[in-house]
Amino acid sequence: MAELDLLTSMKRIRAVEERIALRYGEQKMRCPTHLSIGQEAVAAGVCAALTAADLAVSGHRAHAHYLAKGGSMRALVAELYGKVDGCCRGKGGSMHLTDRAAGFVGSTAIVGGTIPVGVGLALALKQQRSDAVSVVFLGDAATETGVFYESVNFAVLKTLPVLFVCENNLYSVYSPLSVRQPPGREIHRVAQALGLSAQSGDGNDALAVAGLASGAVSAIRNGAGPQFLEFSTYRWREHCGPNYDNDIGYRTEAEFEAWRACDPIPKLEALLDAVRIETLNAKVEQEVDDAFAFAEMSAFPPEFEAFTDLTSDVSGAAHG
Amino acid sequence: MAELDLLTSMKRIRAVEERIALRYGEQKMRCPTHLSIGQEAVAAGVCAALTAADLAVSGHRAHAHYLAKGGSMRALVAELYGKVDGCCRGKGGSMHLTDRAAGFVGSTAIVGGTIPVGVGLALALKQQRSDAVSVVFLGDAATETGVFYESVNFAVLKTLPVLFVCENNLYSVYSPLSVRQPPGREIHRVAQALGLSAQSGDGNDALAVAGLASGAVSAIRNGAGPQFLEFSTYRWREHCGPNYDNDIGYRTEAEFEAWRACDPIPKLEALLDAVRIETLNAKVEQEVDDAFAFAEMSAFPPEFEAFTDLTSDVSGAAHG
Amino acid sequence: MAEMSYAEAIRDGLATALRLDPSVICYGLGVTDPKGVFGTTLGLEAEFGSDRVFDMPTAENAMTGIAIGAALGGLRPVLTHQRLDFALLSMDQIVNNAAKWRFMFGGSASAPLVIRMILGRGWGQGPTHSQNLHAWFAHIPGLKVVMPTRPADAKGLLLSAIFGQDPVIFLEQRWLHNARGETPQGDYRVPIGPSAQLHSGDDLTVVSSGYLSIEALHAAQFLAANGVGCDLIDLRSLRPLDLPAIRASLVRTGRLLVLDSGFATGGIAGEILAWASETAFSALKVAPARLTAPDAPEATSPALTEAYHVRAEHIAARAAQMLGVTLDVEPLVSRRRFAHDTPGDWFKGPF
Amino acid sequence: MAEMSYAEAIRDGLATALRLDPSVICYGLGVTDPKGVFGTTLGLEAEFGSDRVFDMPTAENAMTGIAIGAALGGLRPVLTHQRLDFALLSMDQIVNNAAKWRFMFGGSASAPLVIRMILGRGWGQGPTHSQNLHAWFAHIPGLKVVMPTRPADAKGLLLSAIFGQDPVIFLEQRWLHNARGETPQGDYRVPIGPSAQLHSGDDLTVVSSGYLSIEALHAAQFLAANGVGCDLIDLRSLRPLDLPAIRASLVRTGRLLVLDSGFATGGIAGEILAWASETAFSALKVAPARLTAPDAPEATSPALTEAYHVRAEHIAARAAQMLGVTLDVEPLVSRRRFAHDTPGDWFKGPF
Ligand SMILES: Cc1ncc(C[n+]2csc(CCOP(=O)(O)OP(=O)(O)O)c2C)c(N)n1
Ligand SMILES: Cc1ncc(C[n+]2csc(CCOP(=O)(O)OP(=O)(O)O)c2C)c(N)n1
Ligand SMILES: [Mg+2]
Ligand SMILES: [Mg+2]
Repeated sequence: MAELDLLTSMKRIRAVEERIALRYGEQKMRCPTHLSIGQEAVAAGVCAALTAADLAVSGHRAHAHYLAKGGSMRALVAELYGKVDGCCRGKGGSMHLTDRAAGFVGSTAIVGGTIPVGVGLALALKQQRSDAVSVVFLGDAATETGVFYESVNFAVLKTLPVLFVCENNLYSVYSPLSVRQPPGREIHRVAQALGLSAQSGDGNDALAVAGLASGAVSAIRNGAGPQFLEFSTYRWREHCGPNYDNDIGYRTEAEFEAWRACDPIPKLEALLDAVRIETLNAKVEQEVDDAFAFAEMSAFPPEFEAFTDLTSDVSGAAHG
Repeated sequence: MAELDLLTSMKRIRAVEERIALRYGEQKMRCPTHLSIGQEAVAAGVCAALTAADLAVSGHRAHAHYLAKGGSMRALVAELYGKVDGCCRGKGGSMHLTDRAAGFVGSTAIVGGTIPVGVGLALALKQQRSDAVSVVFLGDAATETGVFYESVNFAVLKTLPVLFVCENNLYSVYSPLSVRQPPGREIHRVAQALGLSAQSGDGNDALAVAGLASGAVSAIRNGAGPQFLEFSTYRWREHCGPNYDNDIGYRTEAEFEAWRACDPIPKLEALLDAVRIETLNAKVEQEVDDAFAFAEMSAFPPEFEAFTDLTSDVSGAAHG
Repeated sequence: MAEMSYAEAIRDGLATALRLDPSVICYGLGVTDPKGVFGTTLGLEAEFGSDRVFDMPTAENAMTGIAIGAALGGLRPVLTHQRLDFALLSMDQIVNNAAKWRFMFGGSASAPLVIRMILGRGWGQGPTHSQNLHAWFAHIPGLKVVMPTRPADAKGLLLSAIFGQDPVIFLEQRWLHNARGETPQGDYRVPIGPSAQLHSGDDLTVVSSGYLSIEALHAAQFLAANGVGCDLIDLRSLRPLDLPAIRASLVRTGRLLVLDSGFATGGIAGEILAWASETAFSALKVAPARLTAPDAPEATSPALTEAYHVRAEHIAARAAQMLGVTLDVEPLVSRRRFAHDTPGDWFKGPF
Repeated sequence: MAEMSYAEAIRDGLATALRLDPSVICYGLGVTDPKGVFGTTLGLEAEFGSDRVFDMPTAENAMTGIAIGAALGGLRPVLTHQRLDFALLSMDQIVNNAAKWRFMFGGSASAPLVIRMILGRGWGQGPTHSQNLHAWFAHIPGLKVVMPTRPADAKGLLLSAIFGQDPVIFLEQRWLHNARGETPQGDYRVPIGPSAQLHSGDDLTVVSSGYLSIEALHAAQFLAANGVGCDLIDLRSLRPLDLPAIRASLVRTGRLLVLDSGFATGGIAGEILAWASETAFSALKVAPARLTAPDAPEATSPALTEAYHVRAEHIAARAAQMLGVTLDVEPLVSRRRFAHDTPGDWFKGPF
């Protein structure tokens, strides 16, 4: 049942991130961490249209995409703890997530950096005559980077099976759109002018997202070429870290409250009966408990791993 | 009289480049050289709308822009000869032209490389409350570079006094648009979607170019913000070097002949009386003779200049 | 003189420049936001206006080219990147345009601009928020590259960079932002090129830069207390290098140890060793040595950064080894009072 | 074995790879055009189809990221840049993604791809079409960097690069494209890492790479004829460096001269000198030396390139000086039969 799956997906993201926020102050998760709380509907809705054979990439704010795509929660939390059972054995941290079994190829920390990677994955899929698609999750600021335009041009030129999903949450760090993009800019219209099929939607409505995404994914599978979806949404907490920061001056409490009223989770809960939600909540809390227990129990990687995985045949040594 | 000025400007470009082509085989001009023959109307028409206070930058195919903007012909030819009286004292060659007195700030050899430079000049003009404009000459391939989009976004965001002039000559080196941009792409429409005021025109009609350019320049001076003009045109000779190359397979003789029939020079000559044209021809030939004589007579730069002009206080030495 | 932090000294330098010359502009991601780039740009927009101090789109390459154009047009731009790693997007503009403008146009113009880059370290910065790629910039003719250690030098070098005639890469290690020191007020300039001597001694020449100079100073003081005398040369400028100062010290001590926060292979430490062995071979009493970051990116997990960085104890131990003396460097370890992946107790993340 | 030019050897390597494995793809500006990137890709599109061999937009950064994605997706991409200088636009993708993918994802995946870069020289290539920035790539953990001299090595290293598991920067100096040599047919591979010894002698170790190895060979032969014996080590790979081979030679000769076509400061020659002085100090009979490009871009005018490049006569003269012998190197100059700014009579421009 689609609603329940979407709700489950969103709740898993919300619950693990709330727990991260709660426990971040313990100083055991020692890496920059960008939470998606408030934005879960996009990840959940888009990934509902995908199978594990489809591929995805993302950026610095990737927990939601990784989880919704099927990435292991245990490996996520362990990665934040810098443990050897983390999805990158502790080498990558929050901004570098990967779960190839789930089709989540990777997220990286340079804004725009995975956009061409996602297009390259689509090139490989096309060459291999796969009917899988590649999904590129990106933020509004990523549409300011040159590499976005270069990548889109090539995707359109070669009719590649790639879906660009832009979460427009109005901010890049503490910078509103007004200091970065011209007034009146509509990102999906720019995408359209570049030759993408583009649409926009409510990023806080998981069903609406899922609807647009499944349309776009079908179109791609039918050979219609690359698609672009822009979703308006809002991040609740600070850009990086666990706290609320509506008081520091770059946005207003009123704006935040207006967006919080659009919380995608109650919107979907309203369509389901209370008992099922209770059961779900319990299951999700348990999964989160388990993931944190797993992460805490996991060992740190051995010191020498700081110098491995450089190339296929070389390990470095400390202090050259 | 506008027609005569435009014709003069085009003929100077044509004549000096024909002479370069003629003498290139002597192996005295030892640098990669990209001729604009066939495309003169854009340079002439745009620069007719400018004064020496306005600034311009260009790329690898810059002779026309440099000359039309008022750059010294002697310094151009001397630069091709690698002489000390060249506009870069022999350090830059054909792809690096500058004449600050004429407002031609510089051309460089990396595709797209001067686009942000031109926008930065416009930023300076705006800060200085100048009513001059900055003009960026670029080719169709330059609109594939990420830096183009990044630069345009900033120009639009800050309402900068910059005019982008795109000469769409259908090719990048030997690569037609079809292997680089999606079918149906209209570059000026992409520009428009980015927030530029954009128009397109016949790049082989100097009067038409001048008309569009003077409209765009006035709009900028009136504070309307950055403008974009796309001109369709055609390069007659090989991408780099003096020869015709319609035989090597990337374009057809028929295509070339169709474009040669649109030669912008006779089109304008038809509006003027034959005697004036004769006089003009003679004057231009003489200027070209003089420029080549000057270049031949000029000395080579002394050897140590290979190691100067690095920073304000450092000269290098041979063989570190 | 005023006691201030490195971040405050930079802010003071920027404010001084903006006040002195209306052609100075200052921009970069977050320059006008509530955090003000680790405090280094706080309040500047309010004081100097949003025409001169502004945020920017995430477009590092174009924004660098725009700084070049602005400089050619008569402005004096200061562009700031919150991490050096982001500036990799702008290497074309830095190397092909900024560094070469003066040369390739035959000296007829130059692009005086300052690009501030902050270098992350520790606390999960990880592979792409911690790169110390100063060797890259130092390899490029036409650039100047500075990496100040002390607040006063940060301010003084910044003002020299802003009002000079050249493109300058200004490197700030994140771990230095809270370091405090006496800093001259007003238009204080430190010339780009000369090094600073932070400690004196006749047994060994230690060459260092940036945060490593602080580790080196601890080591030098510890060594001095144990009867070993070090010259400690804080380079300040990585291009040009103050080779005369190194030579003067080296001919006296005969022993050279060079520290470098960058990757080992092809780093600046190697350059100095090469130069010394080439031009001062007979002065060398023992093999010259270097202590650098390993040939690996910095990982995120705290378990993987402990053995990664060069610290005072490694420097002291290597110095002792070069002198053939036995020395227990454990006190340098045990006196440290905060987690190895932070610059001090004040640092609690998240970045 | 077949006698072929360096360009033909590369074309042969590409064709061999494309034939062996359907996952190999090959793209870059001009790859399918009538000139075929100096002949190195001629006819490949016709033989292997435009899905596998294709031109691209002028978008170096994205096209590098696309190669990375394609590699992660199971293809084996070969991306070609007609000049290294253009690749500066893609340093973010090369360094932040390709080089680090394996490391930052804990070894779970890697991006095996080959980026060919052609290095220009002479005949007016000028400041931005002639950069030898191999030291940059060699500084980056996670990359392999090769710079073959001989056609056979070009082919063999290319095949190893394409079928290896790592991102490889494959550097081709334009002046080598017409050099000819015996080249094995079929799937011939040269491992990435080991150097090649091009000349043997006991008096001096000369370390070189790329086109400079050809100049060095002239010098070594001239020196041999004059009673001076040189080992000439052609590195082939700049990361990793074949330090064992250099050490083995150096302990025998006691004299080290390293050549480098890159800028002096912070170059690979310096790295080798540093390593030698650090780890083989006692083997050094005299100060080690390097001959490199100067710390300046290459200018366009032929009058300004004559004194710029290291040539056989400089190498021989420096070698003689290191051995304290007097030697007239003039014959090395006078026997040269073509303009100093061309690789041979065949070269008439325009690029
Ligand atoms: C190239 C680059 N420049 C700057 C940064 C610093 N940075 C990290 S996240 C971020 C904001 C990106 O905003 P957006 O794409 O809208 O995503 P959001 O954080 O809103 O989810 C920035 C600028 C970076 N990581 N990479
Ligand atoms: C970044 C970069 N990539 C590739 C090149 C090689 N190149 C030189 S000129 C050129 C063609 C540019 O085409 P266009 O912009 O349409 O200008 P045109 O030559 O047609 O005038 C190319 C690709 C370069 N100089 N810079
Ligand atoms: Mg955002
Ligand atoms: Mg063109």
